[in-house]
Amino acid sequence: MDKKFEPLIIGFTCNWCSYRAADMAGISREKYPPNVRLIRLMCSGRLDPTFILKALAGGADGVLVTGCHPGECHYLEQNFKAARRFSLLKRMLNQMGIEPERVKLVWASAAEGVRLAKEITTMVEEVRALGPLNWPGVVAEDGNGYVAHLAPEEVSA
Amino acid sequence: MATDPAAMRARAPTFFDEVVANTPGNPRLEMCIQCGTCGGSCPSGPDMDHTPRALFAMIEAGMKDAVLRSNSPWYCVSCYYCMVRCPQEVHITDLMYTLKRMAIQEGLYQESSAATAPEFSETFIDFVENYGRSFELGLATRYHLRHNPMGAMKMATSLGLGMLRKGRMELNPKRIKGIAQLKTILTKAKEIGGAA
Amino acid sequence: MKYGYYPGCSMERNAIAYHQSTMAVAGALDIELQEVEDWNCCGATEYFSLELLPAYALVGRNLALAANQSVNGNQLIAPCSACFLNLAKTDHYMSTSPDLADQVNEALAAGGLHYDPGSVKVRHLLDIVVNDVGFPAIAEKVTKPLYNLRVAPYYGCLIVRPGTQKSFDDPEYPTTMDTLMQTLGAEVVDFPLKAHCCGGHMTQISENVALEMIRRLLKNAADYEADVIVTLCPMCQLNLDAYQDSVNKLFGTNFNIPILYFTQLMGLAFGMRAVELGFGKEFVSATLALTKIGAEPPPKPKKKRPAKGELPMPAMPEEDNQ
Amino acid sequence: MSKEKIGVYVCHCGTNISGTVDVEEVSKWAGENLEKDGVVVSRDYKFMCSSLGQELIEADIKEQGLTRVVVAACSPHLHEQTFRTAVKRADLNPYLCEMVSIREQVSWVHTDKKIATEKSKSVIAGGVKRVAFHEELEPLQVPINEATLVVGGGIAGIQAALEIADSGFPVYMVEREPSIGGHMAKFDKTFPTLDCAACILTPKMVSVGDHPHINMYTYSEVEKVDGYVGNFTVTIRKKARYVDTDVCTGCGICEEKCPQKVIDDIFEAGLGYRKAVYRPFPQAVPKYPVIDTDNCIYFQRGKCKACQIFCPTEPNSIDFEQQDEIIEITVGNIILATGYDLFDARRVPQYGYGRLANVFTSLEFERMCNAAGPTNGEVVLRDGVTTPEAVAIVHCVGSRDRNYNNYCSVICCMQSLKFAHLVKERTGAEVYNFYIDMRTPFKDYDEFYQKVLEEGAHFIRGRVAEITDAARMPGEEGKLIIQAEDTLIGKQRRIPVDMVVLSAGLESRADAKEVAHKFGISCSTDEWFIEKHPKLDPVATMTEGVFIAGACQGPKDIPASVAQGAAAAARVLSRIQSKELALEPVRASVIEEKCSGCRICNNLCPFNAIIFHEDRMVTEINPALCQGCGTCVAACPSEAITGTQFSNEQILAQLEGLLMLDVEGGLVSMLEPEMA
Repeated sequence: MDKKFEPLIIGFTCNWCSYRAADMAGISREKYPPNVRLIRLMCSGRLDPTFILKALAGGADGVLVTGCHPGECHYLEQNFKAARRFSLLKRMLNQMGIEPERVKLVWASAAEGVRLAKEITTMVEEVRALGPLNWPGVVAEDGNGYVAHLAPEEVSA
Repeated sequence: MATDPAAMRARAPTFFDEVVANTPGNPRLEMCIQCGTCGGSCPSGPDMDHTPRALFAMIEAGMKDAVLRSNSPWYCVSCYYCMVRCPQEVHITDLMYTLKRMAIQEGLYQESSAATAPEFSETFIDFVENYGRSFELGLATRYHLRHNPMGAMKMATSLGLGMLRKGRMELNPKRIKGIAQLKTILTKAKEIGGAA
Repeated sequence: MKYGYYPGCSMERNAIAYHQSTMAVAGALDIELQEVEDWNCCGATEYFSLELLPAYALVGRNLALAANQSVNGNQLIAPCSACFLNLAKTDHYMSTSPDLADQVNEALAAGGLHYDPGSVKVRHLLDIVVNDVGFPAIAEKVTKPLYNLRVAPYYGCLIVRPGTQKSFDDPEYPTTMDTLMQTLGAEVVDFPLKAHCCGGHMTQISENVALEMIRRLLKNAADYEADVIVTLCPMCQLNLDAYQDSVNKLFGTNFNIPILYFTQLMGLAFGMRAVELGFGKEFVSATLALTKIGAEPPPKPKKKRPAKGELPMPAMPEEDNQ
Repeated sequence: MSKEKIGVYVCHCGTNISGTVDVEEVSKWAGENLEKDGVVVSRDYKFMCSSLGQELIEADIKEQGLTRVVVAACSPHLHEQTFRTAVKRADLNPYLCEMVSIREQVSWVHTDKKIATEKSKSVIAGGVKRVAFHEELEPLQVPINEATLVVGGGIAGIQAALEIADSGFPVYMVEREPSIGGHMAKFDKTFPTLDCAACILTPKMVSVGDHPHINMYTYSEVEKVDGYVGNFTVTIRKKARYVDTDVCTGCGICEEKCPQKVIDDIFEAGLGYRKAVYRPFPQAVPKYPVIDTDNCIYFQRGKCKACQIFCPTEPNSIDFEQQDEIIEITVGNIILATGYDLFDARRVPQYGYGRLANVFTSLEFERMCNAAGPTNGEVVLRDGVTTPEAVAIVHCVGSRDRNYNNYCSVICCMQSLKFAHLVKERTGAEVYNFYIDMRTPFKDYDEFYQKVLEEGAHFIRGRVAEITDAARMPGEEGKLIIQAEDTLIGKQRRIPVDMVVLSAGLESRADAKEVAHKFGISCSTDEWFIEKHPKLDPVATMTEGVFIAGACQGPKDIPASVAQGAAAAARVLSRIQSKELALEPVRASVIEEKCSGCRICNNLCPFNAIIFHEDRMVTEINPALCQGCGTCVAACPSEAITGTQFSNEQILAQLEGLLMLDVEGGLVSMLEPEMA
């Protein structure tokens, strides 16, 4: 029998809320699947949409973006900006035929370790159900073709 | 590790597990903190041999026989006071229904002091299954003749006659048109079985 | 306003008064009730004690039939609290536990039926009257106010509990029927046991246990000098009315409190004739109590100034927003 | 091939990590597979944070000339400082050290050892690739303004203010009510010692009032907070008292003469009356009254002025024209001590509060016991005369209940024991305590329980189901009946009493969320303020320069609140005395050559750190104002803005490392993407 597909998920966390939520989950020994790997930012506002594209391009099957609840941003209102960018990016990914479940935005306060663990668990299940993203297949032949038609300003890179 | 779900699933199902498995939704039985709000709220609490709280502790302790022999579930009038007041949101009333069903399956209820309750339910449902409607007169007479002729006399005399005289009781049962359909549905349901 | 209507077994006979008065009042308030075609019994509190799935399937058939009729956003009225709960509860548990829903539907399929959880909105008649019709509209219809009639509003259990769907009134201390009765001009007495249990089927299983529960309710109403107890459930009415005599015999009491349906009192206040409203079907006759209804509203009891040293009572929410 | 020489250090954390992660395997793997990324040494050690562990790192830096360090252990929020300091000791810039979490994010949350080990490898790979892009940084030094703002004049705030002021630094205290004192000022006795609250509190209140270094704004609220640690600008609204405090002598004649009696819901908890012009209580600090315009006859109907007419001062102290004042102050640190609200017992209808006259809340009862209270300390029924013969005390009202508050309110058990004692002492009545669990930890608390047992109070283990006046059997008429299961005998009991006291729980302030937002801190789901670390940093918050003390952080009794007040003060004092505070050098800056002047970033900064130079058509970022969120960095289309410690290169490099291995540890097969 073939073994079941294990999705790889990159999580971007905010230093003030969700990263601490992850700490909290650890401290309270909340179990969640090991398929997620976290990157710490100072704020969800720091999240450059191309990070998400590069994650997907680099082999991630899904990306979880987390930040402080609306109105609770450590930098007052930057998570709103993150949210706006996010919805834009989602539309773009949609047009490229990437299932919406693969990229998710979740608010988690420093106190919500349990919640974060639950969100991660559900997302892993959802993405597992979708199967591998295998990005390069989706995009143009040449190695960085995706960059060309996704994020124009990256062409130089 | 205790927190390992796999490890938890590993052990053989206990009486506790059975009770939970036979209750729809998540009854949150494991959350009981033995505060007694249920036993204090219950209108028939004084007549129960064990208060709901005590029953839950006994379930936890695996005292299957004692629990299923208890009269408590049969004294439950399903007023749901316990359920709305429970500080832990344990689905107490639902659990009482579960215990009744399990007691019947295990044939243990005769020994509870409310032994006639299941018979009442059965007689009631008997009419429902055959007519699609309940039938008070039939229910009253048939059930009481079987269980307490005195009661039957009373039904037949004071109350029963009263009901008839007031035109508040049918003489013959009503049967719904789709009784055949209903029967197939119920038979199917029975064969699928009670688990949910 | 048009609604699906699930009368339930009691309405046909033992609660005939409830049925008649409901029809009369519904007409007056232009509530159109479309009865569910060939509905069956809801299983009362009995079926769930015997078998789980058949119990849900039994109710499931009614929900399926109601959904097929699709009246006014599938709003289904049940006048009987037990029916109301069983319909609402089945819908709730089918919604919250999918495998139960699947099994119920597998059973229904055998009868060529199917029910999508959540598609029928089950509501109790009182909910419709106080929330959809509303007190102002009812006040307009009142031609013969029930001045001087002291009413104990009795809600019983299953209309406000367990509140699987967001209950429209408080599960511990409901007040909507109180307000309804005041709208009709009646004098509402405090009735602490207003949401306590009438004994349900206990009358059949352990009569004395039931009689004690009934006694508590009657005593409490009597202590507050209520002329009548008004109910919204056939089972409550039956227990308090038909067993009042047995209570008196067993406890040597002499309660004589008529047990009426709220729809009967609405009808009276709307100026309808008692016979159209099923009066006379009750065991404890309401005739005497009804003679108390006066033409003039009772004088407003004026707020007495607190006695020397008396401590103030905490303000209740409704007083707050006055 | 990286030019850096990187050392990797994997911590066992006893068995905390090594229990679920094969650390030897991980460090071996890093040594062998991350060579081309510059790893020259990789070690594992039992406790990296121990001095031996740190010395291990220092030695390698010195002997092997490491240029970068990666520590794989617990969360950086715990030990980042520790390892940076270690690195610094070895004369390497502390910011060239990167910490990755394989405890909170791996060993504690996963169970499969194989998978957890593989994940740890990827996490370390991420750290290694990231650290290569770290640059030498110096911490930002911000000067600390000596003044401190204390919000809330309850016992916690008072303690904090006095500690700071006594060491000679200025304090501003803002209190919403007309007097400081908070809840404690309402109490009669305090557990477990039973000393009188007023006797121990009022001296402290007075010294706050007189203190040369404390500037008190009562009947005032904070409107707005700007700036950041070391230099906050706080806007305060001083509500009009309609009393000129420069001339008022606090003689109290206005209060005497005022014809308008009002129920006092705040200080008397609704059990007593005050006038429309009033001082909450005789020992109020400050001593000046306020006019409550909602109830003042003059303000409502335009005539009366009794207070003004009878005011003996020259000039007259009553000033109906007085307006709110807006005051702006600058402070270096802020301590929030905003306290709690009492759970509203009316939310539990089955307990009858508000319907049944002789059901009282704990605060009402406190006032009743207080010699200066509405009954002069007599325990009587609502009629004000009858002494109860039996009293029930109900624990956990609104607490430990998913229908209301899911947490334990901490003080209720001891408070209830205190009530039991007071009832016994003052009436000799029978006392019944209904409890779920007796919780009497802390010094001398359980001894107090013993004392109350000796006094003959009854204890029934069972949560009260309902309180009713509906008599069921003889002996119940005219009484309040407590219905509960006595769980220790497994029977339902109905106990008739004359009086019921509800030990209502503690709740966060109704406006806690607003306040938290105003000061830039966060609230738990129950809306208590969140501390920086639940054990190791209980009075600091995640916002530098904002501290919390007392019940605003969670239910707390007096000793605990005082301790936190003092603790918060100590934290602030150390800040003030060091005159400067080192901040994380996380800042954004603009590379002028790259800036196209598109101005996309210009309106993104809530701290107004971004300035645009019309002349040169370029944007500049003021490092003093920048807080380092990085939103502008992410926004810049020409990558002209960079953020220290969170540059694109660093983040993308870490991403690349994290994606090196798949979940089972196989290499992620991928067309070579354009990674940094």
